[in-house]
Amino acid sequence: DEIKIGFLVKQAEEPWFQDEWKFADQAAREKGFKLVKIGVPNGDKVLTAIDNLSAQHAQGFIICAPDVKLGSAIVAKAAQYKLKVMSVDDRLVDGAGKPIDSVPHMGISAYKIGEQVGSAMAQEMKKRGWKMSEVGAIRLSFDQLPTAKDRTDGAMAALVAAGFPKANFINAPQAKTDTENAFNAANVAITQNPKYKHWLAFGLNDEAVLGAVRAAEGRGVKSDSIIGIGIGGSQSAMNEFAKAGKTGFFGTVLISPKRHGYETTLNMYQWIKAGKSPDKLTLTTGMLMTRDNTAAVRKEMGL
Amino acid sequence: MMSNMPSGGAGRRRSRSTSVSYLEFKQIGKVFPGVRALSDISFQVDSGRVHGLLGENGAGKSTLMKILGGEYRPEEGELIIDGQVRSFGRSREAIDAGIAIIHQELQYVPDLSVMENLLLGHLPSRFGFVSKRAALKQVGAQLQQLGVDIAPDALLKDLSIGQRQMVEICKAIFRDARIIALDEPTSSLSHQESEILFRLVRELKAKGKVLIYISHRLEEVFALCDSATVFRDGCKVADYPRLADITREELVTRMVGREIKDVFGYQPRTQGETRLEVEGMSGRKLSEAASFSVRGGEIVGFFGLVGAGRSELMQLVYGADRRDAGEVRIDGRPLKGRGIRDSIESGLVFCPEDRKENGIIGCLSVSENINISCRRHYRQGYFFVNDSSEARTAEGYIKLLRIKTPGRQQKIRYLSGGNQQKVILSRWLAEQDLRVLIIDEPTRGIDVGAKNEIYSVLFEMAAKGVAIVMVSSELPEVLGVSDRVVVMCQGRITGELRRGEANEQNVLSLALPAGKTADRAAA
Amino acid sequence: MTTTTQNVPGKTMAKSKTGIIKYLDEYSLILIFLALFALLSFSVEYFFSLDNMIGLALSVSQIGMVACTMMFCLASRDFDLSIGSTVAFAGVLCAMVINQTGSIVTGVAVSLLAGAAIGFINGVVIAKLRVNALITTLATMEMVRGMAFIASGGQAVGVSNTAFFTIGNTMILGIPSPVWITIVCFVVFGIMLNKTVYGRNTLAVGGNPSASRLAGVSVERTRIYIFLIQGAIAALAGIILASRITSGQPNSAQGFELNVISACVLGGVSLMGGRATISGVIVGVLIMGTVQNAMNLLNIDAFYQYLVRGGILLTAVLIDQLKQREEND
Amino acid sequence: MTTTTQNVPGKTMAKSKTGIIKYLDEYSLILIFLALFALLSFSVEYFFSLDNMIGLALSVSQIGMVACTMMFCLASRDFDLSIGSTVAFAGVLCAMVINQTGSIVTGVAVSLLAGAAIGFINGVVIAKLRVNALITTLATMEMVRGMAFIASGGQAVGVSNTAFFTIGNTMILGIPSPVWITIVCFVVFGIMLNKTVYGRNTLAVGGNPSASRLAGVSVERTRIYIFLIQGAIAALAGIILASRITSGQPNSAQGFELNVISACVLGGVSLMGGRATISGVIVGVLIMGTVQNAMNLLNIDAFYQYLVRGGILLTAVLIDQLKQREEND
Ligand SMILES: Nc1ncnc2c1ncn2[C@@H]1O[C@H](COP(=O)(O)OP(=O)(O)OP(=O)(O)O)[C@@H](O)[C@H]1O
Ligand SMILES: Nc1ncnc2c1ncn2[C@@H]1O[C@H](COP(=O)(O)OP(=O)(O)OP(=O)(O)O)[C@@H](O)[C@H]1O
Ligand SMILES: [Mg+2]
Ligand SMILES: [Mg+2]
Repeated sequence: DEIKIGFLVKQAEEPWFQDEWKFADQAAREKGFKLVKIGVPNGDKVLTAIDNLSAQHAQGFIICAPDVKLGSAIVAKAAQYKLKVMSVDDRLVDGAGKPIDSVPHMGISAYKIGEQVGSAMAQEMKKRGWKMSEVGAIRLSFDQLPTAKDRTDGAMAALVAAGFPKANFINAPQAKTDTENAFNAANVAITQNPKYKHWLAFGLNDEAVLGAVRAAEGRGVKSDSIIGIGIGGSQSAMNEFAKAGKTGFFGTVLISPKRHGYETTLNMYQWIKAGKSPDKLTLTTGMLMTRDNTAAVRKEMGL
Repeated sequence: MMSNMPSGGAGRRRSRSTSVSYLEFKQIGKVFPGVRALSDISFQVDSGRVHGLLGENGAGKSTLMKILGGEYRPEEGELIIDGQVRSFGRSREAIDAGIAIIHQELQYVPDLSVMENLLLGHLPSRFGFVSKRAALKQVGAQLQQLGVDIAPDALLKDLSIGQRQMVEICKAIFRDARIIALDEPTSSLSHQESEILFRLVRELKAKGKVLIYISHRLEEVFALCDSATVFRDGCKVADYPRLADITREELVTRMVGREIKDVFGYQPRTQGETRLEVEGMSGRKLSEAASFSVRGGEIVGFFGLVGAGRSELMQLVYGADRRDAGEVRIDGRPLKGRGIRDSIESGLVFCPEDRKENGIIGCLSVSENINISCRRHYRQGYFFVNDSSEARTAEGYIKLLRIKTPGRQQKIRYLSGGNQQKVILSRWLAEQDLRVLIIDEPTRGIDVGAKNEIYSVLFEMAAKGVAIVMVSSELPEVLGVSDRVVVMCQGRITGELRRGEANEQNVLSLALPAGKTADRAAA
Repeated sequence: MTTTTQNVPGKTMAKSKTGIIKYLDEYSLILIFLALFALLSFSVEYFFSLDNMIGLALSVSQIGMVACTMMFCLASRDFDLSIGSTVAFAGVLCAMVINQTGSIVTGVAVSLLAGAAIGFINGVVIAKLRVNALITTLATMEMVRGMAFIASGGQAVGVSNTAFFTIGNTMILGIPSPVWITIVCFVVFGIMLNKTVYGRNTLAVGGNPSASRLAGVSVERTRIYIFLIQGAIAALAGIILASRITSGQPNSAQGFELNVISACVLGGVSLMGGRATISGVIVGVLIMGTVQNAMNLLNIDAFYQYLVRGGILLTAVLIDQLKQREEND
Repeated sequence: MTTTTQNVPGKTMAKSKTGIIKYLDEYSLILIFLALFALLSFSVEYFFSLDNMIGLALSVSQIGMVACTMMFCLASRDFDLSIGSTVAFAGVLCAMVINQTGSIVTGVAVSLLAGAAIGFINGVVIAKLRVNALITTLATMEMVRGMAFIASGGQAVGVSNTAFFTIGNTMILGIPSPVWITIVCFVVFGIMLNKTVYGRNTLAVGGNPSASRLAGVSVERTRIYIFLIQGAIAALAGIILASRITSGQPNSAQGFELNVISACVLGGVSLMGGRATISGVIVGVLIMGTVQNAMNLLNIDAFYQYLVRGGILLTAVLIDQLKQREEND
């Protein structure tokens, strides 16, 4: 029988998932199996997608669930259809919030990436010789999305660990996750805190941080007084690095869509084909990509 | 051209060569899905003359006018203007050809000013900018000249129905159209307003326009028209090149297809006990609390000029508007509550004057419109409708009142006005315990035949002991049908006259505001 | 007067279409759907299989339930954008109450009541205070979504009582329970629309509110009921969803309202009120689900799925419109 | 005719309110806004500062531009859900064309044309083919969003020509260019609505389409123009947004359409057509922006923001409604 593998992601339109799919496709081409890509923005869609996979006789699927608490439902549904499951990016948990060990996982915790952002900012601050008391840190929050909350919490924890005063965090909630809403939220944050000389900006993704950087620049803050670090290494970040002059968008934590896309799919393929079950847990790391090391980091990440 | 005249022997007496033939319909036919609205209609209208178009409801008069106005394309036949065959795809083309139609359904934009409504589609502008001040001034002057008492900057929605109708008429005059068709223009005009209209029509005639006049009020037709064509069921049944030659009775017979000697057909009845008592009714639009009573079997006509507050009073009685004070008693018992439902449960029902807005539910079938209220009498298990009983009821009333419809499932909006009115009457006749019927303008826009039928329904109901209140702005109707006439003026009841005492003179004098009587008489 | 009174027939039927053609006309959308279905069955592998049919039915089960009540809502010339939020809130609430009390019945009941209460508030504001329905329900949409987030702290609420999961995951005669519930909804609301006073009143209110009022229909009460029932059914959908995904999620069912409204309008429910059929709504729901299902089977790129979805929606209403135009002109 | 011309106005005003009261009545929403504004100025730190005012103005600049054309659209009894997608698509397209040709003028022109074309298609389908506006624009919303994704491959499109950024980032007299453009839009469309034949025809078409058609107004043409201009202005908003954030992002402006429509309806534009004022729309836009701004300044929890937004929306229309009811009864 033809091998068919599903790859379900929570935000199909996001560049990150597009890249994952791209690399998964690459694996499918190389090994000659069929890959079914479905976007699953909510719990209902997840179940529909699994039904759909079973209907077309897939043998297994990889999933980045819109909510990790869907774990039990996904596992149950997969068992019902005898489909193999792996999770990617976000690790599935059960009703009590415990990670589900039976599902092999590859990824990096959202909190961890956040921590990387935080420590990178701390390091860069030190390098620039800023006094921490003069620095305001804008947290572009979108707490409606659990991942977003974990990421920003991680960044805050790392900054605090590096001695950053808690009082200097400014929460800027975005109404939507796009750049314009981040811009407006950050603008207010800056207005409220004229006392700071320097600014940090972090958030859910590159687009959010970009909004904050644009807002600060628009308010006359010099680019070298801003350190914005995004997450994802998307085109938005690349665009910033491609600009002639330095901008406040200092860097982005790049996670490898190649490993997440290519390797998981390959693992699943071998699991189905040869019964070789993948490692229960593979943790990847992100890498800080800045204007100076773009090419090198991308190469290392297999892009 | 003469050979195209299919009928109307009288026409040959006149010498045609002297007058210019302006507008000619030639074998026009029009089909709607399931209904043939017009077939083989041919006649012509000369300039400087007023041509009457007569016929029952649904005869196809308005449809023909819509063809003239470019709204519908006829399937058959052609339209000849000034010897040229014309065909309009859109209203605009007809307007540009000098045609103005005053529609039966008022066509205005409520939130725009009188000026803008008058000039709609032709707003004077420079580089796309409306020259508002100049337009207001000009329109004001023109209205003044026409003797129409309306401010050009008032919003249409703030005008009375009659004034809205005047605006419609002025619209046609302002466009300086050569061919003007008036489709039942007086159906909601007061007496004075009608007079203004007649004067305007005569002036237009003197200017050599082609005028088509549609009305169900034969006295108007006789007063205004030079010639006439009679339709029945979409066919031309008669052509009268000289209206003066024939009698009213003959015309009615042609229209209806049967003889009607007396439209009202008043039948005296024995009257029972007092059924409806209204005491101290007051609401915002009434200037004085109103009290009146009606006996079982009695028909009380309410007369007044437009805006006298009759409709408002009836709505208060029915519970459709909020009462400030007042009590309604039926057979001596006060109504249980103040809402519409309470009135209906107690056997008090109301037919509103604006059929389209408040009467019919256009997108539903005739059957639905009949059964909407009375279905509660035969619902099953509280919730479920009883389809067979409803069908029986609907079919019964369609037959009883001779409602012209392809079937009970036809959407009511495709019925003619008279037939719609009969459907709404059926809605209330179907009530099991009907005691009081209030009917507001029962025959507005309705043909003589149907009028006659509606009156006979009213008499039948009265004979069964129902108390009937009939609000009407048509004096002959009020005098012809009622056992008693109540007159209102400016929000209060000004008098009451029994049948026999009531005549045109004394009713009108009660209806006119005190200060204005002399003025009006002079005019 | 020499008038030739040639033909005065009652009313000659112009082109009385034969029965079949008329039938075809009326059910054109059903035919479109059947054609689409047949086409997909032949051309798309696995499409016409039992598994896939069940999957398809499951995927539209939530939309189907709420489309029934949305049909009433649109038919009465109203509009409800708050249902997606209600679905999410009901799911969260149900999960939380079950966790607190340990009783599934209590959880479900509280949730249904809350849904009905939301609907009731919508109804009162719209019918009694006469605020525009679009704005009212846009506001409640935001507020109810906010309540879902606040109640859950933004996190999915897992349910510890596993018996809860059976509500949405039982197979009866080989068909999953949510599908059965949806079928029951179609039947019940179909009968309500066509056979009950309430259904008839709904159409009357949509057709002409002021005429209905004068004819003794309690317009306000009817409208309030419509919203109330809609709220309750949205809550039911939320409970079933929560049961299926084994947790109440505050950010679920976003954009749900537009899907439901699309399905209804596709199914010929007039946004101008007064026109609705249950068969149309069923077809509307099925078209929406089928298209999505086939796209997934065909593995169509996520970006192109937008194009296809939009295109299908447009084509379906266009065909329906052209047909109707022919009829009206 | 000796008609006593005592009272020329349409009808003796039943209770002719004195000038001031009437004025207050008519501008109640403006007063509500001013009260809100004053309250916030006193109670919220930094609210009434130049910086914050500029920030506020910037945050509503996109919504403001498109609200102008949405006002026409709603006033003519239409509806447009596709504008958010158009904003995103125009931004992406503009960035791509500039990158390809190196010419900013070309990029902007192509983008505006594309927006106008989308609007034109909407208009033709709605006005000529008479498909329901909600469904049509829901379909084009999906399709245009899909096009934005496809064109960009789902990625933000950076612009290499930095001169482009000046469009949205220049200060003129201390006020940023997007705000100026929005002000210009308010002025231009305000004049268009009140002073031009096109504006009056729009109101006429919305107030009574058949009366307008019979009076010779080309209803179809007017409606098509309305959509066309709306598309072009949405594209303009997209270009300016792209310039402000220095890249064209395919997933920007989601939910934008509901914000714009809310602003208009808040500003008293009737969804039943025929009624609109530019002052109302400006206030509507400002209320929306002010509330969001103040919530951020007050650091209100994201979850509670939903409640506040919904609550404010509801309160504003409720007050307006109660006032109108008083007037009408
Ligand atoms: N749009 C339509 N669709 C179907 N049937 C129609 C339509 N318009 C009119 N009809 C039918 O065509 C016939 C002619 O109607 P028309 O309105 O011309 O009558 P009329 O002579 O003006 O009557 P009235 O005196 O009541 O105004 C009627 O049977 C009517 O039901
Ligand atoms: N739609 C309306 N807009 C403004 N004023 C109105 C409207 N309808 C009625 N009025 C006014 O309300 C008052 C009472 O009107 P009402 O309709 O009760 O009078 P009526 O005697 O029944 O006359 P009509 O023949 O017009 O029905 C009048 O001053 C009238 O001008
Ligand atoms: Mg007529
Ligand atoms: Mg009246």
